[in-house]
Amino acid sequence: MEPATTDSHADAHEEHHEESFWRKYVFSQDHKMIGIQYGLTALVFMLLGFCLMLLMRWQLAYPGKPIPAIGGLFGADNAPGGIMLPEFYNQLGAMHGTIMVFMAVVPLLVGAFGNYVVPLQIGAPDMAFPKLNMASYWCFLPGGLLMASSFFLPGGAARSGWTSYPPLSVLEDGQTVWLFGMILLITSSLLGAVNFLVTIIQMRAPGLTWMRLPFFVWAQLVTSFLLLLAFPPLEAAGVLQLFDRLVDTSFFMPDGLVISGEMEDFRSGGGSPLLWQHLFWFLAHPEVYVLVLPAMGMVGEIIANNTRKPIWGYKSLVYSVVFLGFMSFIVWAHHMFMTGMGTVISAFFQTTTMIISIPSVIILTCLLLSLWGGSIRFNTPMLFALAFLPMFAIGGLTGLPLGLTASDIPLHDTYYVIGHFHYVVAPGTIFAIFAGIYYWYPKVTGRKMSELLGKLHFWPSLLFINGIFFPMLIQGMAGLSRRLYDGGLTYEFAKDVMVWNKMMTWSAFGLAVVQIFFIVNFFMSLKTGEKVGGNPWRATTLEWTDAPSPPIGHGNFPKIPTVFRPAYEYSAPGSDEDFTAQSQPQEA
Amino acid sequence: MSVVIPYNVDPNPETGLYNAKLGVWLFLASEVMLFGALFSTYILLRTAAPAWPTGSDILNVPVAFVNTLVLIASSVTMVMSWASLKLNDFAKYKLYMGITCLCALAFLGIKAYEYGTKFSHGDFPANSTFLGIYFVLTGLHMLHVIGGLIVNGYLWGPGSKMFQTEPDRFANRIEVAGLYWHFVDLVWIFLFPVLYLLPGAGVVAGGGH
Amino acid sequence: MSGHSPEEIRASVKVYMLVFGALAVGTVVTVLASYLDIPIGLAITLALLIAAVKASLVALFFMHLKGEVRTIMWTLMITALFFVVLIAVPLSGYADSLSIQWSSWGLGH
Amino acid sequence: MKDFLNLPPDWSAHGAPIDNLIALIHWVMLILFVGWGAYYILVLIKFRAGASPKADYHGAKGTISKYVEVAVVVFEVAILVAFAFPLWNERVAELPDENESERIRVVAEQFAWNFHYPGADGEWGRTAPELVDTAANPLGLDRDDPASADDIHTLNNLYLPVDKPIILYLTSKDVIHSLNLPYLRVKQDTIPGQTIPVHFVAKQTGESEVACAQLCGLTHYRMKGFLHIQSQQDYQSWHDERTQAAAAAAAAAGM
Ligand code: HEA
Ligand code: HEA
Ligand code: CUA
Ligand SMILES: [Cu+2]
Repeated sequence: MEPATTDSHADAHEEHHEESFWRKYVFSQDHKMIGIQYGLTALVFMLLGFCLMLLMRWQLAYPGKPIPAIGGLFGADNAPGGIMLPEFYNQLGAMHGTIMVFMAVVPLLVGAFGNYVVPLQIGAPDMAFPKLNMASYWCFLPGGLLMASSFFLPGGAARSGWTSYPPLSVLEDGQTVWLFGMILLITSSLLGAVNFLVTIIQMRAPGLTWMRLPFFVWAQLVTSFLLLLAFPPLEAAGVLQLFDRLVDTSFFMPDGLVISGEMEDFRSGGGSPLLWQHLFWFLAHPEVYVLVLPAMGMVGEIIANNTRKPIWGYKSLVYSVVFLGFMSFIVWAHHMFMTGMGTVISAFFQTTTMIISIPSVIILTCLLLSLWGGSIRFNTPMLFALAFLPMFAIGGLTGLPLGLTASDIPLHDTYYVIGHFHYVVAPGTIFAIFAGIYYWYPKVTGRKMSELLGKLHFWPSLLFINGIFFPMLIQGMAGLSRRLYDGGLTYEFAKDVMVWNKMMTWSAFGLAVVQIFFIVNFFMSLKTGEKVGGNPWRATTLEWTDAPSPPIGHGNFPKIPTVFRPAYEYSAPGSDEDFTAQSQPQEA
Repeated sequence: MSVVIPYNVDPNPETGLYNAKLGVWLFLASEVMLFGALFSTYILLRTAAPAWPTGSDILNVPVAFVNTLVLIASSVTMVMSWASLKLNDFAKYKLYMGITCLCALAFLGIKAYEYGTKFSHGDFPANSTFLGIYFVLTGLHMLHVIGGLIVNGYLWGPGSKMFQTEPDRFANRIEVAGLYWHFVDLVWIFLFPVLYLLPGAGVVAGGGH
Repeated sequence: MSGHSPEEIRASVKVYMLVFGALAVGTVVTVLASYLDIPIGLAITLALLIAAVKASLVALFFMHLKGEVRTIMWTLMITALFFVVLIAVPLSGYADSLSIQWSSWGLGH
Repeated sequence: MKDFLNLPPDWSAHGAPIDNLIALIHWVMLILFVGWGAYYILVLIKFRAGASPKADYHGAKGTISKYVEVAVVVFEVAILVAFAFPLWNERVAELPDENESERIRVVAEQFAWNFHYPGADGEWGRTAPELVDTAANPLGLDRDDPASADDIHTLNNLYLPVDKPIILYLTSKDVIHSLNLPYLRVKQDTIPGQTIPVHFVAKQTGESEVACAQLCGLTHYRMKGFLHIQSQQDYQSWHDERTQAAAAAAAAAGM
């Protein structure tokens, strides 16, 4: 595509032969192409997770009413006459959670942004193991497709919640496919984690010392560590659950089970349902920090860039992220407070849960203080990044009452929990992802996305998303349980908070509508977006200053840069420009 | 076009490691957690059970004893094959690596025999949590042996051509494959006593079903 | 690490042989020890102890962990820590719940 | 101070401290959020590019943030030690005297609640999984055990006396459920293979609901029971009546 000089024409021609379409776009080993593959695939999965949610929200607001317009499409097994059946609702819930966490957000944060940006930010020509990188995508894609296809397989999709607690999950349909899908997704993440760690530890450009790393790279480093050590136990647990399902072992099945009046006497019994919960949450708690650390990293990048000043307290940020990563391995049982936990273990986990909130407070404080003294540009990426702060604060703060056993009694398994974590993952992480897409779009395509459409996307999204999730906190406080097919209609005790459901659902539809601005913007800007130079945001980090936008093919940098400065030298005293590239030599 | 990845062959002066070596150690760390979860399962199931069988009452200790020696031997020949390469003795390398692969095959053969007798006696994973965890642990370990055998077989056969062109890189590959192989051995060193030798407790009810 | 001189390699070959011997002996000893008529706690400790020694030999000498670089040592130490946590917590959770009976049936006195 | 939370009515003796804890945390959350929020809005206005064309390389000085962080730490330590630990200890470690309490087995199943009262003898009859019959004997009660003669079984209706310590022994026949008594601030998973005690005192009579709080399958959403908290006299007469009826039925079956 790039006009080649006559001199290199022969070269280019040869390359062209070597890099067939398949090698270049499908089985690519270039981290940038793999990043794009991850990004597009995960966005499609996110759209799917989003659509499943819309169906659920319809049912919650109008229980028993036929789904309008498209209700007939789901077949008599799922929605006869367009009216959703409980088994279908449970499938939607389990798959919405699974898809959003494992097939949309993690692949976006790590697979897409991590892959594309990290090697560029550290001045590396590619990831350390390009083939492994390709393999990791090619585990992710079949894993994801398998999961998504489970709706169409006999038996349907998994329906025991994304948490898949046995004995239920061992008994219900759809779970086998879920387990195989998870094993593929986990393998993909493990391969990716090894790759990221080696790349970041080994391949930083000369002069790029640890304390000069962009904060985003630190976040990815810690994230990879979490994936590396937390995922294997879930893989093991998945294998055990497969055994329980397929060959009737009893790892999670206790003695004396009587299912619908029938004794399970073909099993030996003797297993422990709680064992699954330990192994699951040993992954899933670190996983929730996987969902937020890279998001914090992106927000940090964008805030530094758009305040035109260094991030405040870079070192505390780095130490906090590392500490957060470490602590996230020892808080998992706070999801199990209501399983009959004794005083000693619960005291331990309450304490660690309170401790882990401290680094989050420090990170948020640093990001907030970074705003002070800035010269703040309110472009679209910055708006999303700024919104992340108070939204994450609501999500994080609502984690505190859940983290104490006593106050968790009324709140556990209510919509308060749903509200808590959606505030961190949706207007938190998803907003950070949007910020990242708007910010790095010019890097990938050489064009900016439209600011007007961006703002039309941002403001209503912010409004609607709060319209969905804030009422959840109110409903949960009144005791409304989660995972209810009829939204709680059966019960009297939470009657008066049910009125919110319609408003929440219409907010969700509103949210869907305004995503159209994003989708249009995303595709249209490929053609019509304003063409920009290498460094449209006037940023300091290597991906902008030392590589063209879009970057040259495989290899990234015309010449591997050398780094002389910290990551965020904005408005440095004595400099004429309001930014100084990391690779700009210090004057003698 | 190919990109030159730094520290693919020579160690990074800062860390003292080449990429693949760090990579395989990280991978092994994740493997530790994988088997750790299964050991955790073993311990919890055993603690919670009113009775637990003595391994040797159910499993064949002499056969597993031989298998342990086979695997240990393969570990030694693996490290010897690496040492031979470092001494530039390609013939010896071929010999030792060949023995390593044969040992792996022998291990798998013996294991298959063990499984076969178990199944023909009607001892299936569903019969007890002991047999369940036995089959999961040894089965997963067996998959690791098979994986190692494939890699080592490749490095013994077609892969060894690299020694002519890039001897250092090839020696690295052997070192990395060796790290993995020793880990597989190391896991077995725990599996053997834990599954086959540890004394049980209480009276195990019934003859299986 | 990979820059071993031939002399060093030859010296370590001797070590490998010694380790091989030790591992073989260790295997025999574990099996023999399992026939000892000792209390169960002691028997388990002994078997795991021998396994730990054997495993350390493999790790230290075959895997060259002896004198390995800091990055790897740290990684392994953190992994070991989480390994212990992963085993200890489910177990102590089990021990901590004193008022719980481990059966669904037959609460009758 | 806690009305703004709109928690469900509290009919239990132990609920007030829990509600107060929730209220306390929410007040602190609110203060933090409003404080930081005010700062946030102020900063966005004050340092917008239009008003502040040149950024200050050094940025914020001063140590207020340190104090806030330390204050958060102190608050969390205090709340753990002063409230969280003792409250939970009281919940799980201080079971009331069995002889002075009303003791009831709760056996959850897909999708119903079985309540098993020991009857006049204060002892449950033996139960066993192989005896379970969905319609005739959902508890799997051994009719040959003399202790079972006067046992009361109710389906989806939990009768409790007011002002008396109550111990529920929770278990499940099949999957994990969770006993949720919102008005009594009780929530506890029922786990097959385990029997977990929960204790409380109801301090007010009334009718309310028993909910299942853990996804347990298709009709999880309808796994509802009814809670009847009665005066001690009413409860006693209900109990006597049911005991006699049970004993009579057992005698009739024995003939
Ligand atoms: C990204 C995801 C994410 C993050 C970051 C968190 C963060 C936290 N979570 Fe959350 N959590 C989930 C995702 C997440 N969680 C999910 C998915 C579930 C449910 C799973 C399921 O059951 O399906 C869950 C459930 C969950 C539970 C179990 C509840 C139950 O089932 O009963 C608990 C209990 O302790 C908990 C606690 C916490 C705590 C203490 C934090 C802390 O780390 C939070 C610390 C942060 C703060 C304290 C904010 C600090 C900021 C400020 C003070 C600044 C204010 C600034 C402004 C106003 C601008 N979470
Ligand atoms: C990362 C995780 C994540 C994310 C992002 C979301 C996002 C959302 N979730 Fe979900 N949710 C979960 C994880 C997540 N959720 C989990 C784990 C559960 C528990 C499941 C269980 O019970 O087991 C759950 C459960 C859950 C429930 C409760 C169901 C129940 O208990 O019965 C509800 C109810 O309203 C809900 C709603 C929403 C809404 C309105 C959003 C919205 O905020 C969505 C916002 C998203 C966007 C704004 C994205 C828009 C982008 C696109 C559409 C892409 C564009 C595409 C291209 C360019 C191609 N979620
Ligand atoms: Cu029973 Cu939900
Ligand atoms: Cu958590």
